[in-house]
Amino acid sequence: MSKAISLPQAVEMIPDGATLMIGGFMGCGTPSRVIQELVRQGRKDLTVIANDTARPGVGIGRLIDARLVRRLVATHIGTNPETQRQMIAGEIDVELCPQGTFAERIRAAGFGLGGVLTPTGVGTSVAEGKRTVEVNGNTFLLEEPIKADFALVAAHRADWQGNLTYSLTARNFNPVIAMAAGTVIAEAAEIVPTGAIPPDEVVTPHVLVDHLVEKEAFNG
Amino acid sequence: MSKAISLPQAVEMIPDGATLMIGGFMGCGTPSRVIQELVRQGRKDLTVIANDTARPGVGIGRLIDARLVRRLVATHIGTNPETQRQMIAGEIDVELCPQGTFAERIRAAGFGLGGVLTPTGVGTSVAEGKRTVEVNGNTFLLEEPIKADFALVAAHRADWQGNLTYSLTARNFNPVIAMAAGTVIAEAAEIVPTGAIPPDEVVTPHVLVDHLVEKEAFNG
Amino acid sequence: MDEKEMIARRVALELRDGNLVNLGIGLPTLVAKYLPVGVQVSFQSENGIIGMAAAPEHGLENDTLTNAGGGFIGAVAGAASFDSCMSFGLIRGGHLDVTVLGGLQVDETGQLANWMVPGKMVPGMGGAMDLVSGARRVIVAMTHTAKGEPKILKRCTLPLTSVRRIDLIVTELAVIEPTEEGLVLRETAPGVTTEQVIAATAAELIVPASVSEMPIAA
Amino acid sequence: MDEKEMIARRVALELRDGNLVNLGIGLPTLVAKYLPVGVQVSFQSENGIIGMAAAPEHGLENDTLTNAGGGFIGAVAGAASFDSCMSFGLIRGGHLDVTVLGGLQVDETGQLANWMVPGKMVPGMGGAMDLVSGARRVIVAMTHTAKGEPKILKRCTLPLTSVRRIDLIVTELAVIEPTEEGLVLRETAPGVTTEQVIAATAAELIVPASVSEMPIAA
Repeated sequence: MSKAISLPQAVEMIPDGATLMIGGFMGCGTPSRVIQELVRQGRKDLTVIANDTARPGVGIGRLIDARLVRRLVATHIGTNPETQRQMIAGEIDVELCPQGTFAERIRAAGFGLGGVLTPTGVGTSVAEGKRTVEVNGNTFLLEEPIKADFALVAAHRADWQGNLTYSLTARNFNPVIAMAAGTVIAEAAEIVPTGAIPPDEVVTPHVLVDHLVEKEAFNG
Repeated sequence: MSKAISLPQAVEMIPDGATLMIGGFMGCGTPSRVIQELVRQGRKDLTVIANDTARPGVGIGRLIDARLVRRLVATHIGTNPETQRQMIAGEIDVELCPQGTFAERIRAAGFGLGGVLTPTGVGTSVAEGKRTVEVNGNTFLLEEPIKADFALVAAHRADWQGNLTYSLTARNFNPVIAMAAGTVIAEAAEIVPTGAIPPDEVVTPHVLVDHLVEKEAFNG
Repeated sequence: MDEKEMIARRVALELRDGNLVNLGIGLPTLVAKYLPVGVQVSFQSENGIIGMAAAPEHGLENDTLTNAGGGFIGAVAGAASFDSCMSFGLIRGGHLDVTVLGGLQVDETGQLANWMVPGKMVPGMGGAMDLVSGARRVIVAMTHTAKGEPKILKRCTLPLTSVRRIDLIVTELAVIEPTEEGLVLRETAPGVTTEQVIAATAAELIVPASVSEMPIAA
Repeated sequence: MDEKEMIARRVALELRDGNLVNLGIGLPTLVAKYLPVGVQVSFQSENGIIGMAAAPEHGLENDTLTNAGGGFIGAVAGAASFDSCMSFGLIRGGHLDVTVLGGLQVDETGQLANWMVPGKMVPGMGGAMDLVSGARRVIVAMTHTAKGEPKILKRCTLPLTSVRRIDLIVTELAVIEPTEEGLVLRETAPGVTTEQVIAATAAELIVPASVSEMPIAA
């Protein structure tokens, strides 16, 4: 019961105009092979939901460089001048969201919750147009769930069935986006036989993963 | 920088009338040494926030047997006839909460969120007296955060600093209660040198743990 | 074959290859024994594992590997363990394909009551409310009557588990599908007539032109 | 000693043994170099680690061990890594003892603006809004003026990072504590007079009878 498919096959499933959640933080923990293949196949008008767009030439920055992104939901774009240029030129719509709120909004979608009640952003420009809710005398912003058609996940180890582990700070948003998308495509540094990952080390259970990107063959 | 203290010392910190979150599910993952010491020291009028009270003589059932619990917030007490007897006799106040809501209410307290918007319980007796919130045409119950004075956590491995790992289904509520209490006391099957647990395997970071219960010595 | 085994064998046919399945304590647990050949499913136990398997032989039990009833279980290769927030995130978030639960009452609108009898049995709802609200498909596996009294009613008299309409009722007499229009009789057990089912049911049943005989897993 | 080093050395004295600390990119990062002897703190990087350490020598970097700026870091023995939900749960939930951040403006009510200059610089708030809302103690480490213009104002003109009152402002001229009553001048840098601080500040300062000289970590 292997979920592995080839890289081109995996990316062919993603149509133009799709909404993608992409893991990673400044390129660390971003599925770079899938990104490159999206660029190669020229998938366009994408909505990208990701923490940042890294830098030109790095991680999600490559999708920006190739002008494949129409809309972006992110927490920080200050490290990528090309994203800022496209935003100012009106070529890309950008919604900025506080990072903790961003993580919880994705989680709310994936965990079946109606939204997030957070103190972050209350009284700031982030609160404009949003409802607030009082609980025990404190005010919280109601932030709505975000989901996607696809989650593009970068893992450290996968087993054939799709159980995933992550390495150090490359974990970041990968586990939570794997909960919040219709189809989850995972790229792993290593694919091992089912059973080789101890149950306590699995971070993303295989039932969440639809497709694993085959490794490049170097030997064997 | 060891956080280890003796079992009696750890339990002496807990006053009569304290609110305790206790890990475990039917006794699996419950800190049994701390429970026994609470019974030995006769700490009374406790509020216990825990999934269940297991069975008489098992896990949290021992606190019930010893009549140390005044108030209980739980999801299920059907396996402990003594809890039901005390409830019917008016000796213990019981608040019952759906299990997923229970977990998220604790998480909300520990994660600084104002509450939980859940579909679970809408239109049932659980919704009585609670606010509902509409989001995108769906109705959610607003469930409030729960926190405690102490969290009593059972871990598999701890390092001297207090990083914790858990084993299989003994994980359950332990990680989340460690986020939601003023003081966290952890009991581990094994205490290892700091650095012996790989960063990716740590489930509860040491900064959350205030005290580790020393092991019983068998050799050395 | 007793009633419970028959119900479990019928429910087993509802599981599809690759499904994530949660089986309630009691009758529903039996379903795992009758999975059709070629159908591989993963069993979740809501106390924190996917990949639950039958208990090991005596002496090999692990204190930290138990089901939601506190009994010892095993784990398959590729099992994954997690905390309670994640476990219920899987359930509430629509990642659980099927839950099979017992029932005290189901009514014409397909609403289920299965967690308390006021003044008599107040065990708490445990995970039942989340399972019924969140699973993609909710199957109620129960005997058709209790001490001769119908359990399928016009309106539940016991407190509801959820206002969500459940997807299928499987009893030793029939398979009934709650729909927008009402309860539709889909199958009758071998040797059981439509009239017998109607007689044992206190709710109105919609009886289509063709009602099949209930297939039973080998 | 340049301005930034001086600010970092003063901020370092605010950290207590056992604190969990998050240092913003830029000036705040310098603070780690000046921790007083005997004070052990843990550094969190909000991209998912507690136990961040200085980058290893060239050639030993790990692609999966980076800080919030994307730069390579190291990890101490006993480090712990986690996902972004947990990282911000630690921040928002009050488990982070201290955050040290840069500032564009702070006003008389102690409110901070540090994430955007409309029409000019729209980088996004990243983790700043959560850090300022959630940390137990928020220290703003910044130069007292920018191109000669005061950054401590009656009212912030830039969009706020949070409505929460921050706890301490440390500049190369002074240490100022925002309180319910207003901004209290606590310390002046060696060789700097109260009058000089007041002249460089556009907000009203409350000057107590005794204002100490700013101590600087070794």
